[in-house]
Amino acid sequence: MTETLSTPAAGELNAEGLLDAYRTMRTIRVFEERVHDEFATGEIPGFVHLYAGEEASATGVCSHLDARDSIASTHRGHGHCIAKGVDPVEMMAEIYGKRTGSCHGKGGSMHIADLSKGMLGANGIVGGGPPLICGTALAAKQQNNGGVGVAFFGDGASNQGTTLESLNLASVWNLPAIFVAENNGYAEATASTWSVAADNIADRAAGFGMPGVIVDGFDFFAVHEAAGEAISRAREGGGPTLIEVKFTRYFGHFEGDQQAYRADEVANARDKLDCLKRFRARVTESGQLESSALDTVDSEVAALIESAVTEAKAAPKPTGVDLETDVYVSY
Amino acid sequence: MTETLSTPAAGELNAEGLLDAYRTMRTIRVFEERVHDEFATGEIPGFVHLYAGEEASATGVCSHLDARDSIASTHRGHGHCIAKGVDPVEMMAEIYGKRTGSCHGKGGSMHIADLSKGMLGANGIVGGGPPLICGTALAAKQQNNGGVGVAFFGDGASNQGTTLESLNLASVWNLPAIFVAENNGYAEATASTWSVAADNIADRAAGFGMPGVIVDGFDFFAVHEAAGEAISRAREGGGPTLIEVKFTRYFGHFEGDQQAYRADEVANARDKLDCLKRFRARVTESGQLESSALDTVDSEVAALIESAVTEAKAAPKPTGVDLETDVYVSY
Amino acid sequence: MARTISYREALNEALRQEMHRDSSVIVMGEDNAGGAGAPGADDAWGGVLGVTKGLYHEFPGRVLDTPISESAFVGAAIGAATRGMRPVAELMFIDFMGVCFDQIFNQAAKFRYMFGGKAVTPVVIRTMYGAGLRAAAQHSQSLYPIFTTVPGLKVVVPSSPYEAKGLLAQAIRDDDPVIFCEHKAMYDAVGEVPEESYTIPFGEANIVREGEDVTIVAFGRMVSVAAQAADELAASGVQADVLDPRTTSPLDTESILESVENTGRLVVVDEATPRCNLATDVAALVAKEAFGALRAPIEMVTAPHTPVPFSDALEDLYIPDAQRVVNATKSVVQWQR
Amino acid sequence: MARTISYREALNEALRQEMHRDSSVIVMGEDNAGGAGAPGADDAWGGVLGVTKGLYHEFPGRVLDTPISESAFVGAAIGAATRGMRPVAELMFIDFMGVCFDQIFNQAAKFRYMFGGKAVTPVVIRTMYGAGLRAAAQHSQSLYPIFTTVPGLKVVVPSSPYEAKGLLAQAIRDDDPVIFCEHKAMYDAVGEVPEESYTIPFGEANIVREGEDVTIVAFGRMVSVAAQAADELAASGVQADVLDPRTTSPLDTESILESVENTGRLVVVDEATPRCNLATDVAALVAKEAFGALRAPIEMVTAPHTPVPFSDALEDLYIPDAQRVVNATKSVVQWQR
Ligand SMILES: Cc1ncc(C[n+]2csc(CCOP(=O)(O)OP(=O)(O)O)c2C)c(N)n1
Ligand SMILES: Cc1ncc(C[n+]2csc(CCOP(=O)(O)OP(=O)(O)O)c2C)c(N)n1
Ligand SMILES: [Mg+2]
Ligand SMILES: [Mg+2]
Repeated sequence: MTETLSTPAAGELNAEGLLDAYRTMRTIRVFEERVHDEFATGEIPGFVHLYAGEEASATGVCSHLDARDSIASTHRGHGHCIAKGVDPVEMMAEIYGKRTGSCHGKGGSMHIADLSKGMLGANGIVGGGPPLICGTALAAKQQNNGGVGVAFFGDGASNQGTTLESLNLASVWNLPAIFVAENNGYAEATASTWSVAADNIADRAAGFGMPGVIVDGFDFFAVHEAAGEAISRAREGGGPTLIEVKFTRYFGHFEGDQQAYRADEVANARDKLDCLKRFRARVTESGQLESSALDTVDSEVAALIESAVTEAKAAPKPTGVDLETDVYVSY
Repeated sequence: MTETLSTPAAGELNAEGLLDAYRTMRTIRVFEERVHDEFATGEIPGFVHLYAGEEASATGVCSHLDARDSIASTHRGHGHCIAKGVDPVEMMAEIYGKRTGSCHGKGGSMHIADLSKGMLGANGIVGGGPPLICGTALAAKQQNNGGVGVAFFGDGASNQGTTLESLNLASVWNLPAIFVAENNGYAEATASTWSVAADNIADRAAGFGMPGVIVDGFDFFAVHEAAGEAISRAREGGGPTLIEVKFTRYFGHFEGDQQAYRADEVANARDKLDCLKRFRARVTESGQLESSALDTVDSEVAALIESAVTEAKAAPKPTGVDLETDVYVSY
Repeated sequence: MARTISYREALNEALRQEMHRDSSVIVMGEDNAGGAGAPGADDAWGGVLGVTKGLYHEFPGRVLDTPISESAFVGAAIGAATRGMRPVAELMFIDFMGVCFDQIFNQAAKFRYMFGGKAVTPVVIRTMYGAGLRAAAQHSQSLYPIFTTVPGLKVVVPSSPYEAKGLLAQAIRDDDPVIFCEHKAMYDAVGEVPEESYTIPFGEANIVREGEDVTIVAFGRMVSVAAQAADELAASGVQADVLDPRTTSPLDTESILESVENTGRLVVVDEATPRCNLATDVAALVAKEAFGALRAPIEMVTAPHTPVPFSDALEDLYIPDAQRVVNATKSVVQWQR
Repeated sequence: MARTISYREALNEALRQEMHRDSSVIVMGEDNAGGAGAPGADDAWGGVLGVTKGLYHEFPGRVLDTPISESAFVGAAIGAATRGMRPVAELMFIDFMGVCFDQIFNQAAKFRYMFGGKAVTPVVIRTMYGAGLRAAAQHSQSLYPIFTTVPGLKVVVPSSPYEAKGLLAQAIRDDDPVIFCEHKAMYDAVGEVPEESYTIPFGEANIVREGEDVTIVAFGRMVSVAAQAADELAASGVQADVLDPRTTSPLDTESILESVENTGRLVVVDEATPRCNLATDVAALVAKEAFGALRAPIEMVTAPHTPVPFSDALEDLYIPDAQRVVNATKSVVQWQR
């Protein structure tokens, strides 16, 4: 059932939708490049994994989602958060460990979440999200609200038992769940061509009774169309889909990774394949959007991230009174 | 890569090999029927899961194995133990919780093992065996002795993450490992047609880069041939195979199961499909074995199991001095 | 309240009443109905020990069978709990925690803290623990100490049918993740249980016997063992205060300390293996907080540091019994500096 | 022995020497070499923290990268151990135990007992624990108490480069399954380490400081915290006996009891969360076996009952430090009945 989609038409997105999508991708990109720079100054603590290069996936999928829908993410979660509507200003503060952060500084980059937005959290455990999404999809089904759950996970995570058994459970229960395997070629320093014992992750779908689709992850429109199909099918009771999105991450596995395992694939991707460049070229060439409208978004995003960083740096840290609170709802 | 094998020719087995195979199947059958009867008297403690009906699988696979090779089994492990050469007399004593048992009474039905025979244990954890077999296969590979590891597991276990990720690891490491999915139609009271979200378990093989084969589990020769192919390929460095064996268990999930979930599939299987009946008919019709030779085996097996039960009943139980020993090799 | 029912029935009744009360309560687990996809009966099992029997037909669509994929379905229960449901998932044997612990301790337990107090995850994981049924090493463990270590989890060990019903109702209404540990050898134990719905609050010990000479703290099935020991001790003139904390987390430290302040002596009875278990937990609490009152060494009656043996001959020696509690209690009562 | 190297280098050296010594020793884990299937360098990582760096080229075919499938590869290490190998598997962070615990506690740990003494499973699982690197709730836990509860496992918590090398060599030569817990904040700690191969036996505490007034038992990274506290206390006239048990299982109960018999006072320092941890374990041991000698309440210095917070401001408060140990110690030394 695995099929490769060629780049489709822009589909139902009108100018406003396109501009939103561009804004989301651009926000993710600038957010991540800024975190990369700030991390280098030593001011950002902990482990940080950047999503730059992969923006079309989170954006293409989440542009179909609304308040009924939920997503689960990974250690590389900033992009999914932004795409699902989490406030980048709070996110930046969280990454700096500040009390004003999305999680009051208790979570950090690997645990940004906003349940009120249906964002169930980045996740420090590879393969942690797919089981949870079986649950949010189940809740939507029980509540009969047409909602879906989307689990984003990496090529490395596609080998984790928790992920694989979730595919089966979602099929058995016929859940409105979408499994988005973001194949960026590597799990840490390990190539997915080595660790995934199949030509494609999407090839696993058949063994779990669901359609498997492969899309070019640098192409927002390809992701958007594949996700749209899967999501409408799920909303209508047609069950889960596995979508494999292929692309390259622009930075190391985590900030600090020397990347000795890589060839120079990033330069080529940035230059020739980049999702933002391609998006801009396509919508301006087709006349759907003016270049100037995109430029305006660029400056707005730049200003937003600038102020996010300024606010994050200025914000207070949590203090002793916060240490033992919020372990339980009731004590 | 999934293919269904039709009943092949008897292959390389000579008369002695055939008689051995028959003896093994017969021993398993009589052992299990006797445990069934004895359990009903209330004298056997704990949980007991019987393998009757499935004899051709353990026997067809293990008839290819020798001292280099190891197997891991399940809660339904008696058949695998007998087929890999564990002493039925010690096994019976173990089931009765006696000091003379395979595990000195510390293990019981669900944990019979004999490491000296390459039998890594029945297993109380569904999906517990496949990871271990990646390890024994790895050891054989590192030791370069041509050995293989075989993981037997059920249809229910084929949905467990531990099983699924083991398939991938075995392929990635190109291990001499054979995964035998014994699909007896049920995991406890749940139908495999429901719990396995694919037409066949073997259909999962492709997603993990290995051949998948389906065999009629009532047909010793079919199992023997499929296993033979997979095992020689593995011995020669050709990597793992997933073999799905389809059949029906003759007794309930465990002793005591009322089986309200079943239709009358067992009577038909016992009558029309039974592996022992088919084996006997085939080898006698083809003139490979005399009926009388098989009858002799039948009486020898009857005597063996009779004495196993007598000895087991008479054997002493472990005592207080055994309670805290053998937790560690060194203290 | 003259009606007596079994521990199993008490649990079933709590589930039924809570499902009637709140439509967001759903039940899931392997063969919790039973017979999924099979030609025979649909509610063939009601769970491997019959606790969920009958709910499938009474609450259509709200009792879900699952494939054998504990990470996926326990995780699903947790995920659903974050989206307005109150799932009760059955982890058939507590021994199976090893294939799904991540979802419990790294996901459910940490959401609230890790997400800055913004998550509510009202999931209940019912699970069966304990020795006594000759179920051997992988089906007989008392692993509640492991769950007790985990901040963010609440852990319940009901010691009777009455406790079982009221604590399960509380677990379902509670907004935090709860590990509900049912002792497999108690399902047929009978006791008085009110028909109407009720809850028992977490973190409040039940005083099972009152006495002045020694405090005995016991958990789960060990409560009845301790009570039996106390009765035997009473016959020889030793009056024991027997406490059933009901929940290991939160733990009613106040009642324990108060009792020891009064008796000056402590015995803890825990079916778990001896290292880092509840016995050490309570002993340490008392050695820290009530040292001034202590008049004797603290005794702990536990399983040995071994897997659970299969043979009845060994398993009977493995499980703490009243005699061992009596002996331990006498030793602390008779202790002289 | 003038040479000083880091904890990381000490571990690497132990692996190298044991691999030279015994060809059945193999190493596996995620990116233990690094770069599998990738176009660039082949030994690109040497483990996420560089502990296995260089072994890949030195021991061809004996350092295996793995997919992210902890159950499968930890299980594989265990299975291989039953067939003549001595695998050292790396569970990158101890926090990931939740996706592979079954293979460790139900399989490896129980084989020998459950199979009647007939199995030998010499597997080592190296894993990284502890807080301090702002790695947040799922990458900072001190979960060795959970492994300590499990009969059949040995659990090692090396507190210095010297200990790390000798204990890892012992772990590899040991015939039982060993959980080897490396503290992530110690990899760069340096100390004197002999070049030649040596082993440190399990179950023998190291006396880090000698004193008569109070016993301080500390584990892993907390040993240096306790030593620092002891030095500060010495300045104010309190002489502490500081014990590093080195292994939590087996535990050197004898040395602990002997020390408390002498000092009459106990403080236990454990980086783990407070319920059912090593602090309670040691406290309970002493409250049972050395009560007669005890002259003050037992103090426990531990993390709070919360997940590990991300923000440095909170994490610094979370981790037990020398000041808290000093305060606790003073309180027991000054305690009056
Ligand atoms: C259970 C578990 N195992 C290992 C890790 C360590 N780890 C963090 S990210 C990562 C690689 C993940 O690769 P992939 O799924 O492809 O995601 P990507 O980083 O490429 O986005 C690993 C091994 C972890 N966090 N959790
Ligand atoms: C991890 C785990 N989950 C659940 C169980 C309970 N259990 C024991 S056997 C069984 C059914 C197994 O079905 P299958 O794999 O098809 O094997 P079969 O019994 O049919 O031989 C279940 C659910 C278990 N032992 N371990
Ligand atoms: Mg990746
Ligand atoms: Mg089955």
